[in-house]
Amino acid sequence: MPRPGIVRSTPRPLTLALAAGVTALGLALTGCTTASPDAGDDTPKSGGTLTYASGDAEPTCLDPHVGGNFPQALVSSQYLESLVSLDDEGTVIPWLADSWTVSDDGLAWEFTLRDGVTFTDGTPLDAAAVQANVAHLQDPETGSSTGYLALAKVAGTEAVSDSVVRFTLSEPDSALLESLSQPWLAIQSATALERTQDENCAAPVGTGPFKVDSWVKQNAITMVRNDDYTSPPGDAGHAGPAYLDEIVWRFIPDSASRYAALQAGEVDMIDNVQPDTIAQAESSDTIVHLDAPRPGASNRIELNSGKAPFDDIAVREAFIRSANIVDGVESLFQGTADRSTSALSSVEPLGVSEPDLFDYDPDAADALLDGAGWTQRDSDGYRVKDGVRLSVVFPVSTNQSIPAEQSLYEQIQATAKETGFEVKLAKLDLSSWYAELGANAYDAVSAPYTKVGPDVLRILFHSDGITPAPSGYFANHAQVNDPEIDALLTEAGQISDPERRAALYADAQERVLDGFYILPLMDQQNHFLYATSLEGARVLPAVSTPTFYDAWLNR
Amino acid sequence: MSELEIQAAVPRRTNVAGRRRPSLAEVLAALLALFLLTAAIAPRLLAPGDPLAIDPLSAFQAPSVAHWFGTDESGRDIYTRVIDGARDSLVIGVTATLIGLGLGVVLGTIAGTLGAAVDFTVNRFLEVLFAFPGLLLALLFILVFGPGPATAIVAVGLSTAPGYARIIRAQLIRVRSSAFVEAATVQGLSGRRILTRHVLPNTLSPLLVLGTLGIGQAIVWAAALSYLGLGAQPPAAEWGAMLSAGRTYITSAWWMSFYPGLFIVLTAVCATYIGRAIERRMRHA
Amino acid sequence: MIDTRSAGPGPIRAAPALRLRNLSVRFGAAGTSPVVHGVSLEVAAGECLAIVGESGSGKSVTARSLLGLAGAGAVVTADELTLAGDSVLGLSESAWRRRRGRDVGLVLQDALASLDPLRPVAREIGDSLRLHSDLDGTARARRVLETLESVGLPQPELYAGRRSGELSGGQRQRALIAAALALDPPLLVADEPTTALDVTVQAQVLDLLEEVRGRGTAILLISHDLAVVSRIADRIAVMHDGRIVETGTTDEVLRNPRHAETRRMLAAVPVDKPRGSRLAPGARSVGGSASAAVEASFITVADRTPAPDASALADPASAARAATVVLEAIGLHKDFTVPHGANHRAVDDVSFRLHRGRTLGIVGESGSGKTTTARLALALTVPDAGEVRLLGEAWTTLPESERRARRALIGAVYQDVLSSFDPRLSVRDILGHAVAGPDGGRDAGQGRRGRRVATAQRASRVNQLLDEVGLAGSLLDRRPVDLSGGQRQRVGIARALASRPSILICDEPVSALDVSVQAQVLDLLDELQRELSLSLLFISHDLGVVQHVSDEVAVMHEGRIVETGTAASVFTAPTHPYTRALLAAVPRLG
Amino acid sequence: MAEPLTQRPTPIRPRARTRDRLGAVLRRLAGAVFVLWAVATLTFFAVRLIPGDPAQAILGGPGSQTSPEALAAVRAEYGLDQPIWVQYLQQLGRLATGDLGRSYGLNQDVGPLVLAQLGGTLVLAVTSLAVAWVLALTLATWSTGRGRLARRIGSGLEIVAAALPHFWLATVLIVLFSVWLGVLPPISTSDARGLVLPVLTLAVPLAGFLGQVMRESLLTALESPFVLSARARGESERGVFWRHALRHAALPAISLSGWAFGSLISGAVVVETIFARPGLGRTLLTAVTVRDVPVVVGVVMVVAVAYILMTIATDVASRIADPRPRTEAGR
Repeated sequence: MPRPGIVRSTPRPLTLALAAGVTALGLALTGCTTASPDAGDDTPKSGGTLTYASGDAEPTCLDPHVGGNFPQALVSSQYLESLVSLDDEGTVIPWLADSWTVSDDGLAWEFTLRDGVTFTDGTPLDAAAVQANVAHLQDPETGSSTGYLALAKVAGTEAVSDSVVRFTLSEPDSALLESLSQPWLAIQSATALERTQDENCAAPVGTGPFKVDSWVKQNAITMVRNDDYTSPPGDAGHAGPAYLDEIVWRFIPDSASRYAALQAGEVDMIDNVQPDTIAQAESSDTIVHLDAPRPGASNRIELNSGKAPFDDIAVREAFIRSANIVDGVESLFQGTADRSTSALSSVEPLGVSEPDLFDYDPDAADALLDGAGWTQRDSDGYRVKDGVRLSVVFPVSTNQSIPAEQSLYEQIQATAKETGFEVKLAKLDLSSWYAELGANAYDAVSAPYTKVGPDVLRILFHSDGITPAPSGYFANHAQVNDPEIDALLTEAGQISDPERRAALYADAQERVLDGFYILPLMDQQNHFLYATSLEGARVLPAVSTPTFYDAWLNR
Repeated sequence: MSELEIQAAVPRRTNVAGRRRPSLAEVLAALLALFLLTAAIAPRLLAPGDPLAIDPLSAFQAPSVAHWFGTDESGRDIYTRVIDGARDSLVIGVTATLIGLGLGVVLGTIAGTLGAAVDFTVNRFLEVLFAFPGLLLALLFILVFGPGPATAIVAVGLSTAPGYARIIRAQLIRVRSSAFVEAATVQGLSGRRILTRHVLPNTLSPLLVLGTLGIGQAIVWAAALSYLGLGAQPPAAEWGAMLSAGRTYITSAWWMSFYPGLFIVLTAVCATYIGRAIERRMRHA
Repeated sequence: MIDTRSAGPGPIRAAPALRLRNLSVRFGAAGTSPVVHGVSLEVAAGECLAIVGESGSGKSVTARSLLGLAGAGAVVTADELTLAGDSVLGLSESAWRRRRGRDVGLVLQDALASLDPLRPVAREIGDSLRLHSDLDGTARARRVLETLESVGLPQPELYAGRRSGELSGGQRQRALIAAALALDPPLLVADEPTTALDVTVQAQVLDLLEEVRGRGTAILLISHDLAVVSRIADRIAVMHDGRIVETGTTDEVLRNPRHAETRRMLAAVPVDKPRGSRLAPGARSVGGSASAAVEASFITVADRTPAPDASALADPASAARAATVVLEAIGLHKDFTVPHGANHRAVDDVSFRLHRGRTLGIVGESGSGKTTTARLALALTVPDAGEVRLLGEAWTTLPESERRARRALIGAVYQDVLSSFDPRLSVRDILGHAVAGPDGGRDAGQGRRGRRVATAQRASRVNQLLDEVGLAGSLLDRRPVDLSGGQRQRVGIARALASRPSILICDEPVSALDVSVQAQVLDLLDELQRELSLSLLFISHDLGVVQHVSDEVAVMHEGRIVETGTAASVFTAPTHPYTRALLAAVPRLG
Repeated sequence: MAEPLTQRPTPIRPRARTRDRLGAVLRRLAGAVFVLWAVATLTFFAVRLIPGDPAQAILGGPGSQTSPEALAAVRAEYGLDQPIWVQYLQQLGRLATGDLGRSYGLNQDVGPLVLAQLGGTLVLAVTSLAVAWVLALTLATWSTGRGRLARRIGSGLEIVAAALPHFWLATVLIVLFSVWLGVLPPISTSDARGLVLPVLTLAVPLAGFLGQVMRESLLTALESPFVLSARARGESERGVFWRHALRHAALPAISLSGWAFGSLISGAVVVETIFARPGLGRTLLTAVTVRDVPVVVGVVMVVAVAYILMTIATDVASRIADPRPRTEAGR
């Protein structure tokens, strides 16, 4: 399975001669603001300002404890650090915690903190700081969502010594370390946390290689180098302070503008890259492509088994068989993404794929529907049973699904129509989209969920996830309500034996896939493009957020 | 007299324009309008293909003989979609304009006829609406009623209504104080009869022009809402939605956004030329 | 003042200020007929030559050709064109620009529009200096003030900073002349310089032009009004259809006109023509412009029998005593609130009586309140005090709903007749509606048959009306915008007559018309009055017209009636000084 | 000729004029306050119609996981548990003191937030307005007095310009100037270069509108007698244009500028998004998408104030350009 990491682009046959010509012309005319990678020497140079352009929504709070979404994770990875990290193999490695032990019953964890680490406000990193962070995450006032859930089993903390902190759990949690590696559980200065939430949101204080200098809303977050930095993770490329003087973190929601800005040399790195621009960049020698799929769940369509027509497994299978995914992914993602047949991301070592279940087979789909009693067709060619049209309501969040994904849904809509499904796509803004889900007014939906480790399966497929929170939110959109799956996931979440854990998760995944609850599409895409003058940029494997600790500008 | 004499002797722009043959631009606009109407009524006549038929393997093809305007990300023929989109776009433009004009007529008429107090109230109300720039009003409306094509149409209509109302009110007042209305009073016509026989017909006759000119702008605004993701739904081939989808691929497949955009512009330009031609003919007929 | 020059051309200096031979102007491609055809002129320094003609005669184009400003698309040819001795034929545009304002100045009618309404007059006057002299700012300012003073604006500092809208009609016309005279050009072309002015102001401006001529400036005066030009012109050239049909000294042309057109124009001038005498040859003749060939609409009704009571009018004095009062105004007051809250008294204690079959003329200058008086008489506005009584009964004191039924008794004829027609309607519709009356003829008959009868009756009445005003039925489907000025006014009169009124209120009915058309319309009104025994309230600023049409006259000034009496007594023996001033200012032939 | 039916204003005493002017200012002020009140009221009640629970929105929207206790706490904190008219009066009271409330999602007070974004939008709108004027004037200068073909081309360009959708034009400009020519940045930058493309995007369509209006009045002005008078004094075409016709042509366009400002604000929503410019438009769009009601209200209020000020500025400008006294009937 491909690991996240830097993929040097190699020239590809030009699928779009004109587009390439345009790019080439553009680059010729930009006067090559970026030097060719071979021109400079390979010794890192200090100094310079890196401009990063994010296509995500601007966070409303720079403290990822508050709420806890991916845009926050992206930017906070520059100034906050977690207790542990993952390496490229997915193995947990030390970061702010040097070492850790777990009791036999799995209910007590002791973390020994790294020596000599101070927050950028001068507060030392100690056990009390970790306690304060856990308290902060669990405080309802904070409004933490992701971090709060991740610490659901943590009943309390105590300072064993200045440098040792103990977590007491209510039940064993096999995913605790993976959870703690996420940026949403990063450790902040206890002093800083005591400030008002407004202040902390504007400039959280951590131990990272950079610190927040200023935040001009809707324009940019400026981060400057932390000259006293001492705590790189185990897989970092060097020690001591970062090379860059400054990072300017901008928000450019329009993907075309974002790419144009990179081409024009106005920014050094962009995220949320569209497949077609990746294809263009592949043929460019001034732009580098970085593919870092997000961990956790794959990108999939969840079929609402809680109500008709998808309460019938035959209809679910028929829908899945009627969708031509491979051709769509090939044309829309232009080789930048592979079709997935797993419930989990390809970066999850415990993921299980079942390619045979998801083949495009319209004949089989027809047979299944005929068998399920959807034998009539109306004048528009849609199947009808008892006077009811075979309709699939599919709300699409324009915030969460990139245009290529939305186009893929349109293609699914078109191919499913041949089998007799009427897919009703509705592009909605985030609030309306959530409202549709909350009202159970959907038959199919695609909702990303990023969490390190296979424990994401519990969130997505355990029947507890059907019960909505007071806000109406729930994670089990497929409304999988299978006691056996529940039992498997609960046990896997507590067990410490890795092999047994893997077997339980594999079993659970197979049951989910065999039940045709989901239609896996591909990994959650997470592509970056950057100028070749930017050296040493990489992603932190935990949730594939970029880090610029080792990065330097070769220009 | 001298002034009249000059008017008679020197071919003046306004005099000649009324009688002259339609200009080249007007002929072109009329032909385009015919084309667009055909596209809206019988799209298969101009583009026999299926606008929704996908062909993933021939996606992103540049304009060619097979695909005049190229293909989009799902291999759909853009020419077919643009033709097919004429109906949606025109329906949006016309409906939104009708809503705007309708509201404008109602507001303008009650302001202009029901006495000073009503006029004052409606005027203040219009002033308030004017303080919401068009798209703001539309956004607010969409915020309340949720996004979607119908909401977008009503939102655009709503945001154009104050402008129409003001024009209609002014026209009403102008007509009401005109000499021919006074002449009708002298003839002994009742107020209501003057209103129905002279004031309203003369007030409303510019509506055709206003409406024609407005359709273009309504299409542009509706497209803006679609662009912001608040308008038409997939896979509808509405131009704004197509343009919005195509913008993503602007650096690699310019034709995806160029042609829908071109048709939006052409439609608006065509509407303007036709509206002006009608206006001139009405003024000089 | 300079000695009188009415006795023919004065001594001609070495080079005439203007010499023009065989000027032709044509618009558009070759082959189109020229609008000016073979015109030759010569004006000496200190001489005033007047070109007189009606609309479309080509006089303005001729005048503008002299400045190289004939207009876009004009093709100007001439054998000779010299200004102050220099040939200006075929000058380039920039060479023309150097001459305009310096060698020749132009004064247009309506100074309100001819001076840029957004710029102070001093700037407008200073422009010529800026363009043609090296004077610096202070010198220019001084010269501007001098020029203003020289056109009869003492204390020029008061006026220099004002815009044309802030000046009175006379002041701004003087300022316009000053702008043309700033550089003292040898030739001044004045195109209808007094047309929009009140008669007293007109007299002042003519005096000013006379004074300018006296300083040695040659003046080419363009006018439609023989009476106006006769006052200062040394010689007169009569233009018709693009040609000069007659030239001569003012005396010769006025006393001994050779060309038919000249004679027609002279006959059409109403001043000093007795009441009831014809101004235009033929009867209800053509309602078109002089050039129009609208023979189709020509209907002769000259031999129609006079109305039965026409003989009663033979002796106006006795008739006045015997006749009934049909319309009576008693102590009318009307105030208007002008912007900024001040009150303006438009009509101040106005009383008058209109007798059956008679014409009461109300004459006054602009702002005198005569139009407001007309509106009060029509009950279009309600007086603040006083009332108007109609046929001895209440009129303005009634609510409009009760008045409506009696509105048929009063018809109205407007100055701007075109705008008094609904622009959507054809002549047929206009007259049809008027004939049907306020109820639209709905109760004329029951059922379809009844309606058909009503429709037929209406159509025949419309034709009868057309006949009465001398219009051809072929005009029925035209819209007023497509008619000539005279035809429009005839339609307007037909509409006013549709309800068979006994009173006609005419507010400046002929002000917008050419003299010959005016003459026809006045003749028509006169005939209709006799035939239908109409009572006319005739409002005009033109004393000549009022004198010609009225039995009794009321002179209005600043909202009041300053003098009233029979036309004969007011015009021959005015008692009020204002009336005397007005009469003195009236331009007369010869 | 006869007097017109409408009375010309008679000269007025200076003291009356001062009193009138004061009255006019007061009336104006009262009108502005009324409009603001109405805008606030309309928005307040419109916002009540928005589906969804504001308390939920404050706690991160429907996607977040909130407890009933937290919801109750938030309701109390934001006064959402009060009867609606109390909330309305409280809101009015806050607005009267310039307090725009607190954003549901941005952990910030709306007032400072919106004010911080106002600058960017004002710079964009005002620059665009100025550039639109220059473009419209340039085209008018070029195409008038140059023959029928030039006039047709000029008028055609204006019609096409007026029909250009902002988002399409922005795209074309980015592809042209940033991607192909690489001379201008496609996003906002700290220097003025980043302003060029956004301003052009907004200015070109507006110039089309202004140009159409100007052309009409320009041609009317060029045919008016005072221009003939000026020519007769030897004024050149250029002089006629700049000294006389232009000012008349500008009058309707000046009165249109108030409306134009409003349309620029609308355009800013799109332009700020595409060019990644900080500003009110982008703030508004984001706030609408996440249902951040106080921010929406705040932006609307600020825009309303800006619009009112702009209208007043427009009036002042037209009065300077046309000092003639206004009559009720107009001219």
